[in-house]
Amino acid sequence: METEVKEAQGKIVSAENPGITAPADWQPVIMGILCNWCSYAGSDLTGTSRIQYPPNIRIIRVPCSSRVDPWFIIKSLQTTADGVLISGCHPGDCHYIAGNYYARRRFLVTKKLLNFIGYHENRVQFSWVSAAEGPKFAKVVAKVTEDIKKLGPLHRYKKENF
Amino acid sequence: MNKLTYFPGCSAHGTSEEFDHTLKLVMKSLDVQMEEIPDWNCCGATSAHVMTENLALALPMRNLVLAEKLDNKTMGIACASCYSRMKGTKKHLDENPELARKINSTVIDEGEYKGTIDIKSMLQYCYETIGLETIKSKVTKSLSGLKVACYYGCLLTRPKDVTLFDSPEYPMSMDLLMEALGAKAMEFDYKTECCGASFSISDTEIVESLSGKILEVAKESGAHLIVVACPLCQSNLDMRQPDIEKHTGRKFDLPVMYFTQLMALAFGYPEKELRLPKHIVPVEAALKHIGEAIPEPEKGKKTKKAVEAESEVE
Amino acid sequence: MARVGVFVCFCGANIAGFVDVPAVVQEAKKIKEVKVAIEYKYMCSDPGQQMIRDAIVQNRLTSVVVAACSPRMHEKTFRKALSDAGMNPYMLEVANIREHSSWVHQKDKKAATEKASDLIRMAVAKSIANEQLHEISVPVTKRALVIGGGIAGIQAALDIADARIPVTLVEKSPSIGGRMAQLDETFPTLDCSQCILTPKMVDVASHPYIELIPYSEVIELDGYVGNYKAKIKKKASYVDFSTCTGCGTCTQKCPVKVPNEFNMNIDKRKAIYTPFPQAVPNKPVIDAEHCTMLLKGKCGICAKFCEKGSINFKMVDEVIEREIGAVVIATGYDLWDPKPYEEYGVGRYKDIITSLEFERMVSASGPTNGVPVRPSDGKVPKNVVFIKCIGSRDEAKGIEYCSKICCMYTAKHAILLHHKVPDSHAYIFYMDIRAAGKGYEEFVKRAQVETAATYLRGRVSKIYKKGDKLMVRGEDAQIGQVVEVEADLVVLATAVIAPKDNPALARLLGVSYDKYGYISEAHPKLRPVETAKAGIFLAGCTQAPKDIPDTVAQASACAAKVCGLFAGDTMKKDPMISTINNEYCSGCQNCIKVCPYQAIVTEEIPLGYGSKEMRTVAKINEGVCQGCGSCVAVCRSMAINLAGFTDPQIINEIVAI
Amino acid sequence: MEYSKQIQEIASKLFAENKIDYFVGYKQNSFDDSQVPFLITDPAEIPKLVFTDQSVFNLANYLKPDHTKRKRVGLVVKGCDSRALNLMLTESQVKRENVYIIGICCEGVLNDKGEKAQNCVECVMPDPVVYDEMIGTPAGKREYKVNVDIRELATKTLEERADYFESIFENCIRCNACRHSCPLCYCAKCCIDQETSTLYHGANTSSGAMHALMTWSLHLAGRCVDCRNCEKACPSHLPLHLLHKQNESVIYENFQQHLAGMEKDDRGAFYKYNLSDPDDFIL
Amino acid sequence: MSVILMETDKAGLQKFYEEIIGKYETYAPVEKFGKYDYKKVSKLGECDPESPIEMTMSVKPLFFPKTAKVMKFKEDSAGTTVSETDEDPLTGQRVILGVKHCDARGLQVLDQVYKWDYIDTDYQKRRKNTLIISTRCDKAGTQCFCTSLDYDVENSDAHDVRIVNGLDGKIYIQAVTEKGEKLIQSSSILHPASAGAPEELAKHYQSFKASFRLNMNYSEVNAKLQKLFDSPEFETVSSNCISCNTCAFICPTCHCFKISDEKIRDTGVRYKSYDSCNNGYFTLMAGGHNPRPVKYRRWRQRALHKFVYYKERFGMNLCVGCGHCAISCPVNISIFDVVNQVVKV
Repeated sequence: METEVKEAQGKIVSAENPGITAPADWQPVIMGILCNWCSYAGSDLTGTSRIQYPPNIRIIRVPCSSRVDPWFIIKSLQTTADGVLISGCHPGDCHYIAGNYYARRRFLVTKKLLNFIGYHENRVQFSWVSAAEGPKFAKVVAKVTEDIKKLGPLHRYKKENF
Repeated sequence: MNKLTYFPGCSAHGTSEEFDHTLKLVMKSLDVQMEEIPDWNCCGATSAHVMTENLALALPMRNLVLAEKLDNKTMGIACASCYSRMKGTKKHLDENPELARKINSTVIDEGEYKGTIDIKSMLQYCYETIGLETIKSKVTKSLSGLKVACYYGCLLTRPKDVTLFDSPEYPMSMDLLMEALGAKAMEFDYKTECCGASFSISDTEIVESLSGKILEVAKESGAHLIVVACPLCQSNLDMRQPDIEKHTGRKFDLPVMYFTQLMALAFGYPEKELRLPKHIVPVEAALKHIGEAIPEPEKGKKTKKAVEAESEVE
Repeated sequence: MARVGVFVCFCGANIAGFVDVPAVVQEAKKIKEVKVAIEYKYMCSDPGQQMIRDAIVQNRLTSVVVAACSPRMHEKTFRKALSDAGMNPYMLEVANIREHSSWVHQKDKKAATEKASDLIRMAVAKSIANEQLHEISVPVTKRALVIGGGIAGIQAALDIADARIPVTLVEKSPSIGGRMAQLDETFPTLDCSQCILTPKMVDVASHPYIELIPYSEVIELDGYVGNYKAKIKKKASYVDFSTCTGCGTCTQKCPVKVPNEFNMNIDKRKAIYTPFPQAVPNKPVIDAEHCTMLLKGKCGICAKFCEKGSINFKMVDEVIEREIGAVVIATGYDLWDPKPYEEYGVGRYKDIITSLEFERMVSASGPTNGVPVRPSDGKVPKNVVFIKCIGSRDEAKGIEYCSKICCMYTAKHAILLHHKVPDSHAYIFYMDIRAAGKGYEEFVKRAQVETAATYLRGRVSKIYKKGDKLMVRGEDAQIGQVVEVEADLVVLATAVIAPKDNPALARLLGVSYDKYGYISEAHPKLRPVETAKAGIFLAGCTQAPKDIPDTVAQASACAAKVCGLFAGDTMKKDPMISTINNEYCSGCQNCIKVCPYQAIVTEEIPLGYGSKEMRTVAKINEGVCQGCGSCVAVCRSMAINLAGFTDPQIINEIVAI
Repeated sequence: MEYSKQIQEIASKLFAENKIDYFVGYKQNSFDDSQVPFLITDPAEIPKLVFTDQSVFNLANYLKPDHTKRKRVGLVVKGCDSRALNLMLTESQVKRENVYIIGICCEGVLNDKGEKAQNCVECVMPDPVVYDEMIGTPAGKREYKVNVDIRELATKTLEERADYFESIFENCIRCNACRHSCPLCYCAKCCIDQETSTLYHGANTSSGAMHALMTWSLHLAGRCVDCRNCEKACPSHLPLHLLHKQNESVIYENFQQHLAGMEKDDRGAFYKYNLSDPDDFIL
Repeated sequence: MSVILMETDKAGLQKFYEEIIGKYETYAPVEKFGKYDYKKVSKLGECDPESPIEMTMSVKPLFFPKTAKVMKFKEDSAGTTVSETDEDPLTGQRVILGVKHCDARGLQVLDQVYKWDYIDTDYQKRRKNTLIISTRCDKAGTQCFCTSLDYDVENSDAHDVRIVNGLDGKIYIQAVTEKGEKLIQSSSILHPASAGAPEELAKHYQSFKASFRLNMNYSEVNAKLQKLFDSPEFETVSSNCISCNTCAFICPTCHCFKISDEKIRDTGVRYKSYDSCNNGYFTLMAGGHNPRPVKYRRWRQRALHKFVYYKERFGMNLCVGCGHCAISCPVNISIFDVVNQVVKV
């Protein structure tokens, strides 16, 4: 299903839809929604330990991954973002006892549904990052950014660039 | 007419021939038809699983496949060791269907393993499937007066989650069976201790110390003889007894009999059917006790009822 | 019309070194709502905060965005600055351009700068949707409920009461005292348990701020921190405590004898009884399961002999209610039943007993007047074998964990045995000796040296009978050999386990418990005396096995927590919690199902404006809500919103990039 | 499947005993053999009640307050309808004592081409799961099969799927008939019409439709009972069941084979969790 | 009104269509998801001008699209600046094939409201530059009742050209306006109709008229309805309505719309999209008051607006009797039945 990215005359060709190309220096925007207690703290740790990662992610803070309504994801994909990363506490570590278990269910269904209607599965990704996993956060962001660069700019259902 | 797939195990055709024989007699009078698995092979015993795991699984597996072919619900196994191997293997295979398929396809041509058959030791079969009531009803010659120490060995009830039969540490099934035959089962703490098993050949000293201990405690319990359900135990306790006596300087003369022999006796088969000559420690003396009256336990320890009574008005 | 102020911090070179701050400020100025954008070296410094305060006043700002370090760092600082300037502190948004930009994109200044101004644009957009929030203050009922009258409960109750806070102490047995009352002497000092406990028990009874409700159980608890309502069932004692003098005649006359659970059923008590002589309250109760009067309607001797006529066979259970602000759980522990150790002949041999039975025997006030004897024949034992870790550290038969106290009390038992039966000898089979604690290691040494107890490292594989002796067969791992000890008495140090009704209690209190049935603490290290439910604390072995010093310490810690909770007339609470717009609420009540704190209830509201018909909608309990937002995401009709993280705020952030 | 007589009897009984204020059933259309929902308050109308394999519409829809004003209702339900009703009960939209349920053991209804409707062919539970009175003989639970269209779409490439769905969203006119015809869309005010979303999704553009339909299907994920009211109502004849069946299949295989509204008080899949839910898709 | 009558045969008609599609930007009924919609076509094969009545959605969207940009706006330090949208309402001339008489009439009715107080320039432009070729149905659909309303279907001037399949197998093409005249005269395929043509048309109309299931006395209904605002009957007729809005959205004459903004970062667009009076909170006011909270009131509004109010104001009945609503309605409520039941009681 997924075709590898072709570097055709200095252009990025979308793996999702070969019809779409972008300049080689194109930079995706990634919406990062992090839970306050684990992942946001983890991302802070990444900062304090000066671990470098690609600058494409824009981070939104929410109290818990269970606060994330699927339509935040749809919304992001329709407007400003080329990809979404949502991160919360590891199972069992939820600051609010079980929030991330409910979130996990919603995420799985949402991811599959988006993929079903034609979004590449890498457009929306999830991770568990604890407050201690600064390095992991950097790795995750790097991976997601890499994946989305391959996919090229998101074109479908985008609100037109006014 | 119950039908039962029967796996005798190698010793049944050799050292424990008396077990096999009396078992068949007993089952006949209990109206159970035993079908011996055609072309059965060695269960792998103690040697296979120290060599390679897959072989240790493949050998019993072939037997299981053959057993499933004779469509009986249950397979009865005489030898405790075979029983343990078979049941252990079945559990392992059922938990790892992938592995099962692999072994099945590679080395076993007799057919496909389904894991449908239910495995029981002969003791278990008598106790659970046939039931003590039925057995009682068949008794023509009560063994009253005979004091026995029931020795289960290490494999009949262990490991618990494999055998799923009786208590792993202090089983009572054989004791109850003996009581059903009229004999008196003595309180015997070493009923599940190790007898030394297959060191019987390789390192007799171990066997002597371990089996020695068992004999000692059995003697302590006041039993006339030891009842077993495992050929290897029998041979260790019986065959090694003279050496043990030599080394410890203690005299035990405790005959070691299979529970089926005593059942046969109780069911009224003549003594010659018991194949007594095969025993190293002579049995006849012990059997003389049959019919003796047993004096009540000296200071009768309070029964449960008595204790309750106390809490009532004095 | 929103008027936003943006304040960008250099954080020395931390931000300015990798982000082009002036450019960021210029970008910020372009945003419609931004009325002022300022940069400064250290925004968190006093002059920095002063700048913010001045700007707020001069530009009549409606919200403020500070672009600096992580909000987890200085959010509170800047909120303070806002409120000092007379602005609602929750109109602040922090753009995290240090941890999320300058520090992580040090090689690419351009990208870092772009990202920084994006983050600021997001923060501005969010701040526009911010609403003014006010700290919630919840009134508190200043009364504590202590469940369990063991040493933990007693200590907690006393400490709280000494702070002049009323306490209701609920004990399910007829007397307080708990397990400690059963003990003889206590390690490592060997001071008599009774001597140190009973004075405390008396204090409880006489304390003006403590209401002691013995022979009763908590059956219901609703409400939330500071405002709980507890239902307590007083079991019928058939004795009117108000008139009973505790003379004890009834007990003497009562003809019915029952195994005495206080003495581990070694001896007998009567059907009307006080558990032990020093019981508090020292009033008898009738054991309805054995009293022939209550069972068969015959007898009634006690009533005949009672001058006060305090005995009332008609008495029934009554339920009383108390309004309380906090709860301390101190239900203590139970002992594991060693039955699975069949190879030891447990249950078959009378001379195999548990430590607590031994404890009662050696207790001066015990059934055998302080002399250990063999249950089988009443002889005094010479060789006593103690076996540790019975059920503890044993996945196969018992539980995985270490019961913590067995090493110490077994050492104690060795010493006590030596005191009571000088010519006796103690053999102790152990896996490890865990004697971490003040004076503990020394105490064990004392057992080994003074009393010459034989410590054998290894498990016991078998106990069998030889004559009237018990042959204990085990391994001495140090010499790598099988040893056999001929014992008169075998004492099993059985595992400490959670009381069997802990889970039920936990459920009715709404707190969580672990797989063993112990009540779970909120955080194993940082919140060890709190449960996840605000206002409910835990002390002693109800959390995990503990010795007396630890238990008492934790009990006092609970007391401190409770006092802290009750310090003011109201509790302050973060206002970032869920709010419900019941015009949109369709009452599907799924929010209630996902709320981890039972913070959502239902209420009836008119169907329409002025309508008589009612409909059911959800209602947030401000006192309980912790603001996780689970309910917000499951609310299909968007009737619920989370103050500080509302849908408009987050959507604004998303579209602002 | 022809139960008109029984239903008429029950209806008249209920009115006679004054058990209900409304009776909701089906009536024959004057111009062809199709049927329409039929709300009665007057027993005189009872003879018009019919029930055949043309009784397609899910009547649970009429338990929304707008129609029967929270009065006592007698209601005819098929298997799928009863599951929807079950959820409405669980989500306390209907008081059990206010509704008298006539459960039909459904043998499947016809689509407008006159053949057995797809959802009836794939139906897992033709019998009513909640009822006061049952008509017909229960056929029992059937094995769950993933919808044929889903299976077929899964074989298509990502791009083909994307194009297909884009054409769906383009042809959506956002009349919201799907929503209004769904018995489980009972919200006082739908989130799609609330400021928070209209501010960004008010327009009938394809992206607006995509947002609306996706949000809708996610709100019905683990709740949709596949009665296909939405599809029948859609004036653009869009294959709306695709979104729901997709979610249903994912939920079924990942969350302990959950199917909406099967048991009493069984909440939707998103309102409970299991420690062993799949975790592998998370980094 | 000029009337030029031409005739041809089946093949000729096909050629005629192809000719038009070749010459002009052409729209015609195209099938999608088993339902017809007017779409741009580049060759005859793609479309079906003879599309059956039951399946068609009205021609309205081509003039009043389901959503349209109203304006653009930008917000920055300078404040909010508004600008025209870049989209052109219509590029050049266009022709629509296979329009039904009722649909065409619908446009005539719509014109009134669009040239009333505010002149919708986009709409006007689209109307001016569109030439409508309508096809007279041979027989009525189950829900049709165009013939029993306040306009003369046979001599309607709502279209520029109309096509009638004569019973004699000939196909008559009639220009009704100058625009139409030019078009058919420029065509090489058609040739003037024979003398008997008018009678053929009349005959065809008779058979067409005879095929109607639904007939009513319009003037009587209209007169009665005016006094029936408080009729309880509205409650019964609307009892099984599920307020799904379908009827309004697909109606050739419904013209309610809502306004919505969509904004990203600092720029945004204002949209105008369909809305419907069946919608529960269509009339919900800021204060929370809702004059039409229950569906029967909404239905009353719909019925009276269609059959009374609009007539009063613009002299035309807002309902053109196309029956689309009844067909698309999930519970088959027909406005015909509604008004007739109400007046009956």
